[in-house]
Amino acid sequence: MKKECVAMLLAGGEGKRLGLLTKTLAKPAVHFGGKYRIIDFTLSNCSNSSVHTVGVLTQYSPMLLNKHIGIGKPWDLDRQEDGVSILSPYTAKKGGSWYKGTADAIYQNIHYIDQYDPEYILVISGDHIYQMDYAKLIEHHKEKQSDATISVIEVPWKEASRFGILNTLDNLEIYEFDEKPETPKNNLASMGIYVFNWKALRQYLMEDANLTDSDHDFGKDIIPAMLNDGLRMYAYQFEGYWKDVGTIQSYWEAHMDLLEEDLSLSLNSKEWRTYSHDTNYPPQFIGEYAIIENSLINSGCWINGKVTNSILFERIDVGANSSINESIIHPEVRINSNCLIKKAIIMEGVEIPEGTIIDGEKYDEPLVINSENIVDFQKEGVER
Amino acid sequence: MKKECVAMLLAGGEGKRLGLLTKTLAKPAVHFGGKYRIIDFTLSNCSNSSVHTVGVLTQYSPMLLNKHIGIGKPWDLDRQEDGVSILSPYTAKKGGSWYKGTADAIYQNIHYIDQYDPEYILVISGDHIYQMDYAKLIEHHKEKQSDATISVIEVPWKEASRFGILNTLDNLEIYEFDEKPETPKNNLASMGIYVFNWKALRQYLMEDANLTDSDHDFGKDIIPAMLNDGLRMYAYQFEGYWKDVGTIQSYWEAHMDLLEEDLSLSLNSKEWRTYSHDTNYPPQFIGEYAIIENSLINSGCWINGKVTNSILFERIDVGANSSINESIIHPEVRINSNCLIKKAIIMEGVEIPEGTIIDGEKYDEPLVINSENIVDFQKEGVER
Amino acid sequence: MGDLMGLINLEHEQDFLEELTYFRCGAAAPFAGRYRLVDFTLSNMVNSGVSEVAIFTNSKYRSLMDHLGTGADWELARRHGGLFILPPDWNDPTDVSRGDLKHFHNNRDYFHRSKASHVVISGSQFISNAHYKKAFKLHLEREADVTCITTEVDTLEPEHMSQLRIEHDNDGWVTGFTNDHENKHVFTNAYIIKKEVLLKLLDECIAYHKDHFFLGGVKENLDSLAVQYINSEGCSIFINSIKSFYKHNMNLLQPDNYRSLFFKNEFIRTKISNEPPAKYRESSKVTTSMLANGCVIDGEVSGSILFRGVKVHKGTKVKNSIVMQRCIIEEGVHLENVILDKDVRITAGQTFIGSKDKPFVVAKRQTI
Amino acid sequence: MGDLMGLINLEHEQDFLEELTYFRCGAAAPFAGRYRLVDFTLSNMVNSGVSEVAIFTNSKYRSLMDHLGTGADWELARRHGGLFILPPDWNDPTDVSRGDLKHFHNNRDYFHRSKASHVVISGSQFISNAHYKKAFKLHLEREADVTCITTEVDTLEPEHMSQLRIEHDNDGWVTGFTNDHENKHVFTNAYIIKKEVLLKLLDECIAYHKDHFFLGGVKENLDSLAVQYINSEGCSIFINSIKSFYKHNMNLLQPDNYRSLFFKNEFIRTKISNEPPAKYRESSKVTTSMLANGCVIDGEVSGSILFRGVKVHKGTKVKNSIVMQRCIIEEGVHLENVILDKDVRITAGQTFIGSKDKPFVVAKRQTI
Repeated sequence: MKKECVAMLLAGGEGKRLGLLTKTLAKPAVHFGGKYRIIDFTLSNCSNSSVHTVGVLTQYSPMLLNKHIGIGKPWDLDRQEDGVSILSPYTAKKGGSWYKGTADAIYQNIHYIDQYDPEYILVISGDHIYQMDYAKLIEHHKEKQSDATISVIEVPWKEASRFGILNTLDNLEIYEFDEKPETPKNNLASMGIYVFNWKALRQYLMEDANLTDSDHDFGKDIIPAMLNDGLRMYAYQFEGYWKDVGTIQSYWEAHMDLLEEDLSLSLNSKEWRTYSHDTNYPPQFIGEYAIIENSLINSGCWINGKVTNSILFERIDVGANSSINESIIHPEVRINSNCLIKKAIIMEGVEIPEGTIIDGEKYDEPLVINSENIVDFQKEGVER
Repeated sequence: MKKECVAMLLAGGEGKRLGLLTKTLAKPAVHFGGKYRIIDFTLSNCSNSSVHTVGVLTQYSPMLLNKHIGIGKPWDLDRQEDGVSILSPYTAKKGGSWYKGTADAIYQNIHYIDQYDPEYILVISGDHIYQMDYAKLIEHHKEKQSDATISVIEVPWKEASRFGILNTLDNLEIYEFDEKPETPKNNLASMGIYVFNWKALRQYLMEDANLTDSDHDFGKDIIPAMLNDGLRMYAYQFEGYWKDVGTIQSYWEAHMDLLEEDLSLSLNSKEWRTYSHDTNYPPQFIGEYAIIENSLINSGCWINGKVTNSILFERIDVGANSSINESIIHPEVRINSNCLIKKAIIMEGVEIPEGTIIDGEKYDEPLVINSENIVDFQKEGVER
Repeated sequence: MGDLMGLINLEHEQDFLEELTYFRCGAAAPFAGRYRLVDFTLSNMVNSGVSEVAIFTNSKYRSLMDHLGTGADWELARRHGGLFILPPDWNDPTDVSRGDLKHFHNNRDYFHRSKASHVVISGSQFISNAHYKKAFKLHLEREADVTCITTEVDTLEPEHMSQLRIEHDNDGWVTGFTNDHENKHVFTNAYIIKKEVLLKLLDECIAYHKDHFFLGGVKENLDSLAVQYINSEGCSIFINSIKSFYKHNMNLLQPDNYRSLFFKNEFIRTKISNEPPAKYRESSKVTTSMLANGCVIDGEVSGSILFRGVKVHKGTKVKNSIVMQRCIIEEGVHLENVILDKDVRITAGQTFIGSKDKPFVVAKRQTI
Repeated sequence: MGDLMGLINLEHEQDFLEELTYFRCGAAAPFAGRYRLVDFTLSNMVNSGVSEVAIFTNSKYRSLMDHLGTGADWELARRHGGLFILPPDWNDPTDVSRGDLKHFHNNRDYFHRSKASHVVISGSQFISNAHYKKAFKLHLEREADVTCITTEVDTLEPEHMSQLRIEHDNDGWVTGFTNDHENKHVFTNAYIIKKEVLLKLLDECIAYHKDHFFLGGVKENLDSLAVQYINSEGCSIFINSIKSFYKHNMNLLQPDNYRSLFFKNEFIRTKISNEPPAKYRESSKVTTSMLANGCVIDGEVSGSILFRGVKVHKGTKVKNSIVMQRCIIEEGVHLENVILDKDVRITAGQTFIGSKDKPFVVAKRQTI
């Protein structure tokens, strides 16, 4: 059946710079914000924007991600006629291989898109934290009668050379794409979010697939080719919170941002819900001697110690006399008594023995603790 | 979470001997019985037997099969905690490959099974037409305190040499497995339906995976190895209709069987429903001059001709003065007026031009017509 | 169309199908071989992109609830939005609202919590297969408060007599609602209304003790409201009596009518069943009929509509009749101009004959 | 356990929570930070493998329907089986049944269509986290007609007074149901019954104009029935008054009780929400309390239970209180021994203090 717009959500990234966090997990599946996984923000954006036809392209360690997305129920994407579809690289009889690039990932799934005969394709990725109404982006694309529209965000001038910069006319028409320019002419960075007219994109994908020297990447190949051919391309300026949580440091920062009240990123908004799975854990239990300040705490937690500037996922025990500061505690972690945890990320299921001290302030970036490296911290003794 | 029994449904078969029918389709996805696909019988068996944890192993042309199974709604297998899961060969970074055999298919998915920590594994395939209560089979397995139980069916002695024959003691204990014996000692044929104690099977799969000269097949490798080691193995005798629709001829025969009243295979049973997708086509419309005898006809059909001993899937037009006999017409077929169709299988979406004659009686096996070879029959003229 | 929410208002449609509505509301009455009357309005809403629909029910709503279930078969089993069947259940002793206003008043929540700013409201007695998209487009373009869906009939039939007729100017603005028996421009009881206008009229109606939202709210305030009309396209059927019910079922046996109701637009959605294909045995003789799946036919059927799972035994003749789900007609029976409700069994050898104007109706679950 | 079907019978549980049951039935009353009373019985059934559950509701069932929705959150949104909320909707003028027999009689279909041959029946006032599996095993082993779930209490509290007590012999056969005020062996109103026995008693009860299935059917026929008992394990709470409601909420703030109700068995299922984790701001001070997700705390909270989405502003103290969904407590408020129903707003600077025996209750959606 025909759909006006199909979204293709790229969720295959390995997220290598996230170290231990993505050792056995695709980046979009990494826990975030006390209850969510990173991809929940993008899927919730789809749901809230009434984009109901979503192909999710997974490849790296897809097991948990596939399970998380499942039939799409939390995002109201469990639909008879469209909804969310997981598109893994197909294994043919003679073997299969990973997608060669972002454009190749879409190219390999042309049959999926064609069945909906769409006017527009929305290309998004599951790596970023932001709340965005894609309907407005698509509306902008239509108004400008654009062939391709790229969502951009203003970045500080001094950081602009770290991004793909779009140089535009006053009416936002794009005339140049500068990948990480040394001397940027502009501070509008591409967010990696594109709307294309499907007919046009389809043609470019077919051509690009035949090029042996192409990286089959949107930023490196498709967009430059389209610009070169003089297609109508416009920028759409997004205003709001947007963060690529690509490193341990930025992952930790994004969490600290979440504790800031005056950022526009809000989990509490009734207008823009962020959806994820909910569990049947009972309400959190706060003990007689607990102290909690400036923190987010999820269901099933049992707090008897001190928690400050931290984010606790579900079913976490914090023992008496333990103190947690500027840390992120993934689900099902047990922190026994007399522990001190500072600027650390404790991974799912870890048990922290009594008296352990983990102080991330002594290191360049926050410490990531799993059930293997926890032994390194056990014997440091108690000094508070 | 723990489940007593996990079913692994092998649905990767190419079904080469079904010719055109499986050219772009896995065998389990082939249309059957006026409304169903072959795999619906096995999935309905699972649902009716309260086997709710089902891994479906697909590989050959899985697209349509995956879509058909979807989230398992028609079979009430859309469940939060278990339900149906589609397990396609996994593509790792360095490429993936097809399962090497039936045992390898299970071996590759040990992690899937382990998450349910089951006592028993039910191994079934999506290739057969039958209605069977797996709960009784599992009950039998438990009663006999068996390590492995194989479902068998009595076949005519003269055909026994075409099957894998199980030689058993009076108490149904298996002491020998004869693959296609020249002089069978018994007429109990394996149906390719197994129950194993998971612990035992897991061990054998691990060992088999390391053998370089193994075919990684249940019948050829695992069962013989178990017998060799003296495990407790029993047969379970199934009584009822069972048919492997492996060839065009047997596919056609199974349909003619469906029109026989006195076979135990019943689509109309309220006790044992066969589930599939239903569509919103309106009731079938039978015209003023229609003649219909001994036939099955589905929704959305519009009959103005003569239909005898045939099975019509949904949304089929039969024009005036056309006659259909001993044929199977797949969905969305339009048969114009003055056609004669006998002993043929018309594939989905074909339009039969006015006056076409297709007479399968002239050939060794029923004719299979698709939109390409229909042109061969167009000019034969009208002779009735 | 995310901007349009749906409401099916059954308050003023009670028991209009005699025996067929002894134990169910009219909206739940079976129609056309596999549907219930409500399926048509509900499908038209869903097929127009409406993703939240409330149903105001009054009594005998149990079979309606059974039929609609979670709403999944209409793609309405949603976590946000979806289907809301709202039976009368209110306990505020200070509530003075009457008639359908009591439903509107006690379900204000439904209107408030939705982001939609327009509501499409309909009953279940008007049967068509048409989008509301065109009407909504006009409604927005003209900035109307209310847009009424109407139909112009060639010949006035008895079932049109109780419907309001509309008068309008050349720009499509409605100038009057009348009961003029010569006027062939019939209101279908379906209309689109701005949510804010609805809420305002609602307060007014309650304040003035009205008991009918459309008559008391829209019709009486026609002077101060901007009301457009638009003609519904395609098949337009009113069912408000056993006679019109029978007639319009039978009319569907004319190929053009069948095509126009079922194949001119998207499919009408209904409850999914698990019935196998219909089985025609050796001795069956079926002509000019509509049959649903699950039927097993040994006898003769002509000019009839058979619902799911009907069994017609050998030597039996069924002519110009409507036979609902799971009826069993034993051997040697003769039925003509008969309506059998669900689960009726006609024992062997009997004859029942009604007339076209007065079909013989058998209420459900009887053995006769 | 496919052989056991469920029934939650609310007919004789009406309005027992004063202000909290003005607009909802008791089964729909919020409890323990994120649940409704009905969640416990329903979860125990589902966690015991029961896959079809009917609920006999009488009035004020709207919020119950809203809460349960399609039943998906209890794994009961099934195509075959599932959840059946059965409000009173019957229209048979010849029906002479009374009390809960009217429900049983008019919903015979529910019992007939299921393949299960035993039914577990319960109300919503007994709160526990226990399987029925053990009871069902005993029921089958003993070939009992009825197996009553009971509990032996250490100290009789006011909430036990209205419950039946049981007397039994050494083999576990029940010999009498009494109201003996000294007897500490209390019936929980939950029992398993053979379906055929249920249907037989049902006919008898109606014939003799009874109005209570258990009292008129089981208790009065105790001589001719084989009735076993089994003690429920773990946490056993009766809630049948505001006082017991308040007391048992507060008791959950003792860690042992919290653990025993929530972590001793499978999790209690409830409606899934989309609330973010609770937010504790700089100035928050929270001790000995239970909080649900979506809360935002700036003030002081001690010895209290806060439901989803409660906001406690700066300089406010909430002590020994129960605050339900989405209440907003503005700055400088002092609450002690208070129950706020949903959507209450307490404006700045006010003080409300009740006592443990008579907590101060505010009905829902008020601003005070």
